[in-house]
Amino acid sequence: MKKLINDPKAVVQESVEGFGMAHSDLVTVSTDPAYITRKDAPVAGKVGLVSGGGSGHEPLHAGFVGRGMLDAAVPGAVFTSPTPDQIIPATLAVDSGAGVVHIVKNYTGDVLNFETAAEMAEAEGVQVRTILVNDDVAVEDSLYTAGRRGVAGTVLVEKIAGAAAERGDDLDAVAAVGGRVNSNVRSMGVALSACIVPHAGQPSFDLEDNEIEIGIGIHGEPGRHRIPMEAADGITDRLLEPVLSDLDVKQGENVLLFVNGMGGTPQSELYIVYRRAAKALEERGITVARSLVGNYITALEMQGCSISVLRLDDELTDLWDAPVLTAALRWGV
Amino acid sequence: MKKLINDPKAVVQESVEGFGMAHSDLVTVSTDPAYITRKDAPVAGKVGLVSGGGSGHEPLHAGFVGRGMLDAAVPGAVFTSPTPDQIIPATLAVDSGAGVVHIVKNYTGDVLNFETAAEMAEAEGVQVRTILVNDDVAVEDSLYTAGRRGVAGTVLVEKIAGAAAERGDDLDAVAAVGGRVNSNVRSMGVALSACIVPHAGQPSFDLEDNEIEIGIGIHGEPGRHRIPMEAADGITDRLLEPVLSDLDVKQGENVLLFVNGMGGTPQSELYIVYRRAAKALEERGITVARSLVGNYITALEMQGCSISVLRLDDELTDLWDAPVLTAALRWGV
Amino acid sequence: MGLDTKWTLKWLELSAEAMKENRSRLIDLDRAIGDSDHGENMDRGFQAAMAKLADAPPETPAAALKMTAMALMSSVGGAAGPLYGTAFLRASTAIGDAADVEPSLLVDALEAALGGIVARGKAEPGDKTMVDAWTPAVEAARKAADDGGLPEEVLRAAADAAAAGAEATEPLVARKGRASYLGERSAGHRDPGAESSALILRAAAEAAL
Amino acid sequence: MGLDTKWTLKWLELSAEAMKENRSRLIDLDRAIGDSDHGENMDRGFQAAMAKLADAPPETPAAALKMTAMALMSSVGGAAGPLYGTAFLRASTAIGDAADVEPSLLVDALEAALGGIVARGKAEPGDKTMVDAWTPAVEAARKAADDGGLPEEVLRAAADAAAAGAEATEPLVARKGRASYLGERSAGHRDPGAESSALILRAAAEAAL
Ligand SMILES: Nc1ncnc2c1ncn2[C@@H]1O[C@H](COP(=O)(O)OP(=O)(O)O)[C@@H](O)[C@H]1O
Ligand SMILES: Nc1ncnc2c1ncn2[C@@H]1O[C@H](COP(=O)(O)OP(=O)(O)O)[C@@H](O)[C@H]1O
Ligand SMILES: [Mg+2]
Ligand SMILES: [Mg+2]
Ligand SMILES: [Mg+2]
Ligand SMILES: [Mg+2]
Repeated sequence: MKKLINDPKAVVQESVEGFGMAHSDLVTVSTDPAYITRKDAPVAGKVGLVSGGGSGHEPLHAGFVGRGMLDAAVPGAVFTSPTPDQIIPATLAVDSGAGVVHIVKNYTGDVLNFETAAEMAEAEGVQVRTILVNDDVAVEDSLYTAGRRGVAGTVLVEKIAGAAAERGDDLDAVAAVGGRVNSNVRSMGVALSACIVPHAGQPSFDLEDNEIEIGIGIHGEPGRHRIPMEAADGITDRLLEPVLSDLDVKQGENVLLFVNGMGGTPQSELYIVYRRAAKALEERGITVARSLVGNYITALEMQGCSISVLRLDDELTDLWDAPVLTAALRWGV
Repeated sequence: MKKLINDPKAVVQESVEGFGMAHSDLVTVSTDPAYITRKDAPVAGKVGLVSGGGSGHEPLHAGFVGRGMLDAAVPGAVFTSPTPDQIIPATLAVDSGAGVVHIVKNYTGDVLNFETAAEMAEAEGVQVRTILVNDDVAVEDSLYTAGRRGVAGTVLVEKIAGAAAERGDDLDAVAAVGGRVNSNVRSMGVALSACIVPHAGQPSFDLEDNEIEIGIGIHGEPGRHRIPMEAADGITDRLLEPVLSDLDVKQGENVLLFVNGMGGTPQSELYIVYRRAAKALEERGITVARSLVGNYITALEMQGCSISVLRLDDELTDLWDAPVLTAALRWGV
Repeated sequence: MGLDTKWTLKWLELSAEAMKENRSRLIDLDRAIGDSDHGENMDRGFQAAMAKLADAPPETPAAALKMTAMALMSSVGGAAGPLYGTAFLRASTAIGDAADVEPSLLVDALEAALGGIVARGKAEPGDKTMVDAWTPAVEAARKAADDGGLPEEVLRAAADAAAAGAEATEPLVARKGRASYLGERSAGHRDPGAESSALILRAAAEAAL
Repeated sequence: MGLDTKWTLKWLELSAEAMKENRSRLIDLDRAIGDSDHGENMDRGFQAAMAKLADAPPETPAAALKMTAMALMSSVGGAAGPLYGTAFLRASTAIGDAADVEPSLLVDALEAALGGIVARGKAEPGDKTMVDAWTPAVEAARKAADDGGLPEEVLRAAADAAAAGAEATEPLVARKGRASYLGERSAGHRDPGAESSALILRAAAEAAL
């Protein structure tokens, strides 16, 4: 295992510390317990937004703390959801009295830890609402499973719910907007290589030189199935098809197209995927009104990408366009 | 070779096309010959800034086209400098009459192609100045070598010279500011893995599982020497030391600290490196007044990073802080 | 041997040792059908519990279990943290202020632990989770206690059944937790949480010897 | 055989074939001490030249060489593009409007090509660049011409000397171009540009057979 790390057990702490030093204009970092808050938190009268999850998905979530997006991020160990004793103080720290929304990716661990934290924070007098993100169409949603995973759609939920909070929406309204983003976004991913979790020290799965994993999550776990390597256009079609059919986008609708890198894929390749996906949407008469291309929610140094499509209406578009000032996403300010 | 590409020969064209589609609000893309211009180019009365070089370093250079930075980017084949027949029309397209500055990384190929293009553009009546970037302390600068390479410092030159052009500096002044950035920045890089050039189809060099390359460039070429793998802090010290001693930064001075990812290294690791470097600077009484951490000038999916230190004065700091609106760098607007 | 505070502390200590020793094995199990962290999580959690217990040595079995529950909850993370946290908390509550845990109370405590896991995680037997270790363990313990078994016999029955239950998760297709995302591909691998549960129950039995 | 337009076109065609055939070999040479693109660059460049020549067949040797120069300049990129572009351009100028290239004119053209490379790249013999193929080639050609050699003999002498010169770059430490960044580590590998130069001069000799 070759990684730019010191002690594998100190990866999250040191990295968060470095993040805090590099972005001291935007955030404040608490290292024990670990959480990152917006420099000016709590913002008077504003609903607070807290998200979190395992580390290894950077820039998610700390990179999205700041004006117009998250008020706090709570990083767990690598690929391990954070614990209530981190989530609770983060929640208290960003509550201005207007309540706090938890944005939680739908994994058993994240759900249980945030659930516990929400209960305890409410016991301390903070009103909490939870937006559960579950946009991954690779996973079937049924009564007999843990349901769909939350993947790249999380970034869009954080941005848009963050803009709603920033414009002054109340607690239920912010939660509702976030829920609306979640209902209107679907994602699917592919891995060309595995990643190495620092404490594990070896690749999360083994792939032959000519194989790829379709339907992966963001934790280095194997995907739904393995197929022989193909050209980018073919892979793009394989990801886009289930996204579009599940979301049931209609001709004439506006969408946001998000091609997300898993961390180890060059940007040039993400744009090749974007090109095909955008053309495929155009051919169906769907308008790509907004786009996002880059490494926003990663699986360490995994090679691969995911494609997300978000159905837009005027309100979601306005909230997307609203100013955001964070380490990883900024415009309009 | 597993890459999200179609025909290896079409990588640059398709990727640039995708880039143009995703950022049609910021740029205009010409595909034959390939170059990217700022949407509103030429900007009346403003000096034009053109940079370019081999592809594979994304977001450099196309990602830096826009307000406050480059007016045009000229992408060559992967790791191959562009040709005059691309550079010339790009230069003509962004000249408003105020002249054009070429920002050229010091590689024989880039120098020769830009030199030819500058000559021809001048024959067409465009005044051209060239800023040669050569910040890499891994390479000795002597009469008997090709001189130092241009690496990560290029991003800083482009940002700061871009701001100077945007505020209305004339041709010689913009070239002078860019030259001043170049004289005040030094960089050094490390590779933990090689990268695969699409048309070559195999890793650019072979490294054992416990070896790293110190003093690499950005083209997947081997470095100056190979050492056994170490912890991040030790590697950071190895990169920072020659940078600081060559730049001769003094106690009390202000610097910009830039930790740049080579493409395949997770952000969390870059922040671990940043943490150590920032502490080391502090310990020497040097103030890290500005910072930049991320994948800004890459070598495809190579794992590794570089550290750059730029000595700041008030003017350079102001120009760094000035608004920039490009695909890969934006603030203040 | 009576199941007193000393036994409880010994149990927790042996559990911590087992997590350290089996750290990479549990990571490997999780690597196959999950995200490679279960061994790391459990090891970190039980180290934290050990540190807490050393800091403020508890006076009763219930107090020891409650401190462990809190330590696990605040340091394991992931799915296992809240599940084990709840399990130990409920076991602690079931034991109340008893200084010595009689076989029938022991069975109640194990049942309460299982109940906590199910309440939080909503898994059923056969879903390929830690529930598949705890369910047969509770049954076997109850049978042993009903048959008048000694505390160590009841614990051994529970440990043996948990081990068998963990092994029996191998052919199953996961329907809960992260492994469920793999669908059919999850079959053929043992569930890491069931395995760590079996190790913890084995530690309980060994502590009573 | 006279070195006429037909010969020139044949030379360029054989050069293009050689670049295609040796594409991966040149990439491998460049991989060792450079950035893995020389074979790709040369292949792309000569394909572009072939396309241009087919589009508008030139009438004189100089016209063919000039078109090739322009095609290389605008499609090879990197260091090799301007260097070969200048080389072919200067050779074309040296030949002027001659329909048939006599040995002494041939030597002048080769010397002009080398002069162009040196003017642009400022490399000296021994710097481990294409200059190390062209320098002995020009010398050998001049000697063969002075000795009254036939055109094909002069070309063979140039090709043989270029091949030997390319091989002789192996032990050298590079002082120009990208390989120079490797310092001592560049020793032990053949220079890719010297090798492609040798291939081009070999093609010239073969075209005259
Ligand atoms: N809903 C659930 N009910 C019971 N046990 C569960 C449930 N979900 C997961 N588990 C258990 O948790 C284990 C995984 O724990 P761990 O790897 O630490 O957390 P994570 O899955 O969050 O990475 C699984 O092997 C399984 O035994
Ligand atoms: N200054 C120079 N003078 C002469 N030849 C040079 C010089 N610099 C580089 N070369 C030649 O160019 C070759 C490399 O070409 P190529 O790989 O196509 O370009 P790049 O080095 O830009 O990737 C080298 O092998 C060398 O022969
Ligand atoms: Mg986990
Ligand atoms: Mg090159
Ligand atoms: Mg796990
Ligand atoms: Mg090369």
